[in-house]
Amino acid sequence: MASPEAVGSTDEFIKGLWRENPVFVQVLGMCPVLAVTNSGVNALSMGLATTFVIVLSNTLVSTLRNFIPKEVRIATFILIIATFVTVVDYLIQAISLDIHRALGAFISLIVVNCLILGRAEAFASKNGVGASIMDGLGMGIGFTFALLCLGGVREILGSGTLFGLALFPAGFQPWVVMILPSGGFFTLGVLLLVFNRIKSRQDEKRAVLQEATS
Amino acid sequence: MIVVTSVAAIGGLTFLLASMLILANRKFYVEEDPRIDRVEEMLPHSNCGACGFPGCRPFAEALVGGEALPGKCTVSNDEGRAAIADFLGVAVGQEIKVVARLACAGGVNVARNRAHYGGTPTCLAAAQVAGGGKGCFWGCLGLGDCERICDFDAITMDRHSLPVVDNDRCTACGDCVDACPKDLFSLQPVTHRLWVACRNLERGDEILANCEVACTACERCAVDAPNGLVTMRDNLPVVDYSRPHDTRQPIERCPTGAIVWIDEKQGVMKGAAAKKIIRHSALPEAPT
Amino acid sequence: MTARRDTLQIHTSPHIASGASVDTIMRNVVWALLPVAAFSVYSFGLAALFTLLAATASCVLTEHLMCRFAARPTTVKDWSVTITGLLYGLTLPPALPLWMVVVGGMIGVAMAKFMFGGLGYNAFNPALVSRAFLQAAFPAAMTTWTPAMLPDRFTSVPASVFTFPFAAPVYDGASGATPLSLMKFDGQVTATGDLLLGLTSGSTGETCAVLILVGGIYLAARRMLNWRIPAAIFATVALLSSLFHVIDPEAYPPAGFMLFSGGLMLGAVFMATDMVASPITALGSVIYGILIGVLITVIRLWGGMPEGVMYAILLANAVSPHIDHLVQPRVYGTGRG
Amino acid sequence: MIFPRRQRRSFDHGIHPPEAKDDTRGLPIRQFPFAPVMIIPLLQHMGRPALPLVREGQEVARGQCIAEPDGFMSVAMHAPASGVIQRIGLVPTINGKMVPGIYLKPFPGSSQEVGEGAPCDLALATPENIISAIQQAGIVGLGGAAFPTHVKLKIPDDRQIDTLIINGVECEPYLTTDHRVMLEQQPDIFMGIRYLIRVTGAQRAIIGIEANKLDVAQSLRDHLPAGEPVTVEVAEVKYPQGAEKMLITALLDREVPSGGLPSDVGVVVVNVATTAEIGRLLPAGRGIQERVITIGGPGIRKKGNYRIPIGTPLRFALEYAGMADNVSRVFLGGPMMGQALPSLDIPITKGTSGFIAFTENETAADPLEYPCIHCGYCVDACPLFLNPSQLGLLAKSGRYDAMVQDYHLMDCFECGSCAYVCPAHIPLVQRFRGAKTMVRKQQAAS
Amino acid sequence: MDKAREGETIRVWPMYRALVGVGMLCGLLIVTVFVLTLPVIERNQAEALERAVFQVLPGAISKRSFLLGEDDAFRPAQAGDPPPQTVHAGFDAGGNLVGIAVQGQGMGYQDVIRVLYGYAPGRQAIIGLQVLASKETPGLGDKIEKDPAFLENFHALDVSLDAGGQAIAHPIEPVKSGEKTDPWQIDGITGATISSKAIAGILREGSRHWIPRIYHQRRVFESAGGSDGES
Amino acid sequence: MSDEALGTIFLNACLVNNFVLAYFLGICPFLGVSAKLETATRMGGAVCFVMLVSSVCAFGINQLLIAINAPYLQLISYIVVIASTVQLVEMFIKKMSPALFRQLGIFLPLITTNCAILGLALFQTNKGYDFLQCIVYALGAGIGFTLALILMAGIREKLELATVPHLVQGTAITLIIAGILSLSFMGFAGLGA
Ligand SMILES: Cc1cc2nc3c(=O)[nH]c(=O)nc-3n(C[C@H](O)[C@H](O)[C@H](O)COP(=O)(O)O)c2cc1C
Ligand SMILES: Cc1cc2nc3c(=O)[nH]c(=O)nc-3n(C[C@H](O)[C@H](O)[C@H](O)COP(=O)(O)O)c2cc1C
Ligand SMILES: Cc1cc2nc3c(=O)[nH]c(=O)nc-3n(C[C@H](O)[C@H](O)[C@H](O)COP(=O)(O)O)c2cc1C
Ligand SMILES: Cc1cc2nc3c(=O)[nH]c(=O)nc-3n(C[C@H](O)[C@H](O)[C@H](O)CO)c2cc1C
Ligand code: SF4
Ligand code: SF4
Ligand code: SF4
Ligand code: SF4
Ligand code: FES
Repeated sequence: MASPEAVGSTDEFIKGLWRENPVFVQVLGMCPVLAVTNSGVNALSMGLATTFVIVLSNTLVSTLRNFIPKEVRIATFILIIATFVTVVDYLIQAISLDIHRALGAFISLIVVNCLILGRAEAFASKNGVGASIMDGLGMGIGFTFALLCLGGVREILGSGTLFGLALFPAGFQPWVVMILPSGGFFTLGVLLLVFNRIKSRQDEKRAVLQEATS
Repeated sequence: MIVVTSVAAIGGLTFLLASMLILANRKFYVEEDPRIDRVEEMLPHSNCGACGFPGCRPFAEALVGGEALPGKCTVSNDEGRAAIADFLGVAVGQEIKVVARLACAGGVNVARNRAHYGGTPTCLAAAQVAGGGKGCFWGCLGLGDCERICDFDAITMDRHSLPVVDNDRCTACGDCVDACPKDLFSLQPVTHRLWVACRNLERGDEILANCEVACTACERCAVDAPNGLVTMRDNLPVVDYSRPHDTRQPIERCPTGAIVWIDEKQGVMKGAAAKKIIRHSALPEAPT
Repeated sequence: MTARRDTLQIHTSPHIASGASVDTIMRNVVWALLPVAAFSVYSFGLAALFTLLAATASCVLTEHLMCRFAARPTTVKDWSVTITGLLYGLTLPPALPLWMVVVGGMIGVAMAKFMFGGLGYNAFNPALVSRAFLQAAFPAAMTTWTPAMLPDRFTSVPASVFTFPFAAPVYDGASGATPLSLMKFDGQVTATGDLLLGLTSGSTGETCAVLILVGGIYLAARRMLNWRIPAAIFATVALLSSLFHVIDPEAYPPAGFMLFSGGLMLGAVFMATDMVASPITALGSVIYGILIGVLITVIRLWGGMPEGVMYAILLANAVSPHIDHLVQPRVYGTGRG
Repeated sequence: MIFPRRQRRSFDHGIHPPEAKDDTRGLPIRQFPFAPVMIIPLLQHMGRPALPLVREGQEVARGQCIAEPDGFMSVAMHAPASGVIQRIGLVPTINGKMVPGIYLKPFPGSSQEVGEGAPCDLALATPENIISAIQQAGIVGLGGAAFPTHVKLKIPDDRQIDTLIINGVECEPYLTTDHRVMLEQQPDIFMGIRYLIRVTGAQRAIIGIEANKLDVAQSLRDHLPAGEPVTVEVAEVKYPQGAEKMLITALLDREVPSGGLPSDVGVVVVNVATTAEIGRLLPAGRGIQERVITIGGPGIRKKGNYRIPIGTPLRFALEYAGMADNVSRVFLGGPMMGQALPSLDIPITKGTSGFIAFTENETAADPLEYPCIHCGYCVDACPLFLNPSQLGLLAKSGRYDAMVQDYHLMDCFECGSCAYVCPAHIPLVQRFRGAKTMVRKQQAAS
Repeated sequence: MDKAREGETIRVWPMYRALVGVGMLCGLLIVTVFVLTLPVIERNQAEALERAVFQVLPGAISKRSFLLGEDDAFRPAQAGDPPPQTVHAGFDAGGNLVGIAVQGQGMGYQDVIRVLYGYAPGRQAIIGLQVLASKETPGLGDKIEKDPAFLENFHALDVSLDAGGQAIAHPIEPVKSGEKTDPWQIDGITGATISSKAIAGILREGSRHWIPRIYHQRRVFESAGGSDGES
Repeated sequence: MSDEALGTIFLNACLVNNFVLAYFLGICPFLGVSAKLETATRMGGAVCFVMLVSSVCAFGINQLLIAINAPYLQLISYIVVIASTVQLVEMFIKKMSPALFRQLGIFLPLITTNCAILGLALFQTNKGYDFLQCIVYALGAGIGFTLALILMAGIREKLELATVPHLVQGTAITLIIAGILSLSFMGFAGLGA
């Protein structure tokens, strides 16, 4: 099963961005996606924190993969992930308390982000270190990208700002609902719809191309 | 100091948990063949049931249990089947490809409606209303239930509203067989090239008023067929596929082309005596 | 024998029909709503007129465009979306900026109706989803009320109505407090007579209980509205609030006030009764009505907000598939001795 | 149920379609002439086709038995006219199916006398004698379902019948067949009841009539044979009061169990026309060769009730009765449950109680079908308390299993009440029929 | 992994090795990071607290923390003392006591609201308020954090003690926006009555507990002033 | 440390601050297992159960960590203990009652690594609940989760028969329903005060 080291790594990286985007395609790790995307900064911080954890845990899991028996696989993986999450938690606290406060419990909850354990299980435990890092990076960045889309939309409509910068002249009426939970659900729902539409367009084009060539 | 306590604490905790899990594994382990999961992963997940099992998982169980061979899965491709066979160390057991075939040739250009059906445009619904209004009671209603039910896009309605099966796409799942209210589809090995494309149980030339390609039960095919390959039953020819059937003789003198030869390359071929029909538009509905 | 020129037509039985039709039902609901709408214009003036027009137009237009977009035949002709728009307009504060009215209407029809599959499949009442969305998006604007019967209501329009799109409204003039917020925050109970006649401030269409009841009775008599639902709501609210009023008359208002204040009348008669999102059996609709009644009472008496009709109906909409599932009619020949 | 059951002779739910019976109810039964060619399907009932006893070219006399029953679920056929057997082959029927049948060419100018057979003497006959006499007389339910009457009368040993209900409700709009039969054939009906009581062992017989036939009730009550346990009961005018389950509920307040038969609650229901035929044919040892039907509807000029030979092609019948030019739909039976005719070359069979012709005026363009709006009208209409709304949605998505298991699809008797009231114009009955077809197919396959 | 299991026995050693080994490795990692980041984090937290204290006590530039002991007496706080029992005294450039910052919390519209407010014993008034944490609706309830008109209430909110010196003379009381007449009233926010009432409630309850104690022991704080305040 | 009344805790956890609809916890199973009422109900039961178990575990561990003064081990020890305990329970059920396992068991691994469970453990620690409060909190959160799941499942089953445009079928429409449900749950605001 294990693919040769680093071969096809770029592919591992690319796939997470769009084709197997963890949010839009796999619909994984939804809790942080919805909870912390009420502003662009939060979304970016969360995305980066997650990427950090996923890359490091993928690395460690892949290194130790032949050393861990099946029975305690999950427990060990979680242990590793929890460690890196704790590390990230302290790092963020050291960098900025404000960001830490904004992200709230969701930093700790990166542990249970289905995406990370999913990658550890499905990819890192079967592949070499290089490929696993690339996979983690791709997934992490794809995840961050999705968070940013969501956070951007919600912040622009919900507060009239993007990354804290005012986008509208004074007197803009913010759409409070966008920052509220229901706004998160709606926005993600609509983004998925847009994503589906783009994808079905692409698929159609591909089908037409195939028909033409064959 | 703080380092030692915490490493020790975690060590102790994990030791405890590991012991617990080990104990639990000893005490509570339930045997399940891990190969089932692997095989299931290799199957196409269509859950179509063409293999004769209720879904991919049960089929995987049967495969691992040696009760079935990978060839039964008609949806997967050759590589997929070979991979499973490899994995389990068994033969592929490839079967002859089976496809769905339609026993009707009465498109709207050759077959007439005797009443105008109004209402839900599905075959099933139409069949509830006086059989659907088609002149031939047995004929295809042309409303495309089979096309809609086929998950594999193997059926398209041609311009005469008659379903056409794409042999490459058909997985022989049998959904169309169940869906057709006129029971016109059946699953046939592709090697059955002699084919009776009619179900009309009436006899005589009068029925040509309803459908120009109906079998009139003239019995020429039965007469021409070598050693009893074709016999007449209920005014229809029946091909006995257990005999050698690679001859086109029976179709040659059929006056309407109700018995045909399905060629690998050229598709459906009628006999020389069959009346040529060049009409492309629909026949008008019969006056009352 | 003669051959007739035409082919016989074959159709499924029955070959006759009662003549009832979805568009007839919907059109009658619109008729029943018109007096309510007229009164709202009478009491709140041009502002209410503009609000109603904008609400109806945005809903109808959204539905039409959605159908276009999905390459389906347009469904505005069945009048259902006209009801949605009209009812939605009737639940809004009269001085709400028109751009907010349009946003809400579009969201409600697109998200709560079209994406669920259009008429007949929406799980929630689209008009109320619109309103709930606005309430959450623009809570301040949605709780700013104009007094009823202002003398200049037919000649001038509050500045907030024509707020530039996406800008925050600026309110001139006096703002009124609704009977419910007077009750909740100041402990004042408005006289029932004023409530019945619609002399109070509030959402455009909720103030005149009498006209709402008249419309409801007309529809119920024509079997276009399930009378069990409003009846169950009224009974439940009356019963619960009387009970608490007897226990502590200081803290809890009397039943008359509870019934005729806020959106209860409009909600119970026209919105809870939306057939699409309510249970289908008689017993089911009674249970549904009781549930709404309980939720209204609980939210009004103990919740953070003065009014709970909208939330109560939306929550009951969510429960209604379960009611339908659990309360099936007893099939003939089963389970009776 | 929230409200107590009302004390009245009716069932819950149901609908009130326009009755449309005034045109024909006052017209006495008239005899119909013979068509140039008669078409006699050998399967005019539920069950197996009869076996022909004649050859092509053979001459037969009116009333002669031309086909014998093939087993118990089958009845005999009799020649409707004296004539010659033209052909034996497949003949078209109302539901589009081709079934085995006989083409008979009547002799023009023949006297058309009907000969007597072996009579079934009421005084001596055992129930078994009567049952076999009914089978030999070719009698099937004339109420519409065409179920072989002798099969229905063969009560299982573990069932005790206490009441015989004679179904004279005739709840379908337009039809007045039973109405006329009850006015004109009272002695036959009372004779038939005597046979039926003998067969079933019932203690009493009730003739059930709807309140729109009070004249009939009066006349029947006036002529009730003294000393016999026969009464006449009038039920509310409501569709489908004539369905046997509804009638049993209305008259006796009993419910036939789901999937069960009336005999499970000690009742047998027989249509009045069937009863009258039993009373008319059995004492003479004859078989059915004609029946009374209503020819009506806006597309017919000479509307009326006719005694018509079985096997008369509709084309002939319609032309005789005068058909308007713009007739666009013809259906056999009433407008609620009747089947649309695909062509006029279809014969009248024993189960035909009438045919109605509609012109283009009544049948405007197909009404637009809306999605179900959950109005609940259908739920309030269904006499069996099913949930047609949900059934319709499930059928549309092909979820037949759920329809059967959770929503009692198989109990639906296709009365059409739900589709009649549906404001969304959903062809509910058609969907249910289709679903049942598929379910039966699946059951047969497994 | 792919091979079929050989029998039921589970090898014990690899499991311990994996789980305990990885566990200890992780523990080590965490502790290391913890130890490394601890000083930075503590400094951050202290700064944040200080900023808040200085804000609710305008003019203060240094602070000292005090703990309310079991015996109802304040004494200088040690690291690790439970925060709810801790108050912070703020001093101006001259080392004079500006006031005491106290934490309070209570249920708001959505969730618990936590605030820090400054009490000046000299003026017998609350002189500043900051919301530390709240989940109130943005644009509505969160005006309690930002709305200058609302925060204006807390620049001189009267909490003077009554004659007996054990209770507040006029408990803090919320009124509708624009209806404030007395110095102990809080002008509410239109559209966020619930949130503004919640703040009033927190202050009323908190002041009942803290103010008499602080007022009577004000000497303790005053005497702590001077040059040795923290930063 | 916290003096909230048990009723308030319950109402808040169950309705006002519903874990799924207000806190966004446990969204993956909420989206994934809400298509069928039957499975949703069972999943809800399993979540309630696991929440109770992990609430108790977390309470115990927290006492331990306070004793050895190592708060930085909180996360890691919570998660491994919860994960292993649930795994243990899973094996136990599988062995002892295969029927029950078929009902609940298949969800257990799914739940273990679920935000709602860990979130519960972290929140109860943050709020400083005592043992009884923890239990009530877990119960409220579990029931609230189940409620949201069941409401969603009812609507999704209904939608199976609907003509939902194919672009929004699946997750997109589920999210929109969740949004509307979340809007409706805002009606409960202030109930716990
Ligand atoms: C049918 C209907 C339902 C309503 N439901 C609600 C509701 O659930 N919540 C609400 O705040 N206002 C609702 N409203 C508007 C209120 O009834 C009314 O304007 C209320 O007094 C608002 O008080 P508030 O602004 O103090 O919250 C509804 C109006 C109507 C017509
Ligand atoms: C919906 C429905 C309506 C019916 N209406 C009548 C009717 O009006 N008159 C009648 O005799 N039979 C009617 N039947 C048939 C009766 O249920 C029953 O089969 C019949 O009375 C039995 O008599 P038979 O076997 O002699 O026809 C109806 C059946 C159904 C399902
Ligand atoms: C989405 C939404 C959010 C709300 N948020 C708050 C809030 O954060 N704080 C608050 O006090 N009231 C909040 N409310 C409650 C209403 O605005 C309520 O009507 C208001 O508190 C009444 O104040 P008023 O009498 O000054 O208008 C909210 C209402 C809605 C619909
Ligand atoms: C009695 C009655 C009440 C209705 N109430 C509403 C309503 O409150 N909101 C709404 O959007 N549509 C309402 N409708 C119209 C229609 O049912 C609605 O557009 C559908 O919900 C859209 O699928 C109502 C219809 C009737 C007959
Ligand atoms: S539905 Fe029919 S045509 Fe389509 S794959 Fe199945 S068997 Fe073949
Ligand atoms: S083959 Fe059958 S299902 Fe297909 S169109 Fe013809 S009648 Fe319909
Ligand atoms: S057709 Fe069936 S479902 Fe409809 S009303 Fe009649 S019995 Fe009920
Ligand atoms: S009558 Fe028609 S629209 Fe009304 S609930 Fe029944 S099926 Fe739906
Ligand atoms: S990310 Fe929260 S449950 Fe999956």
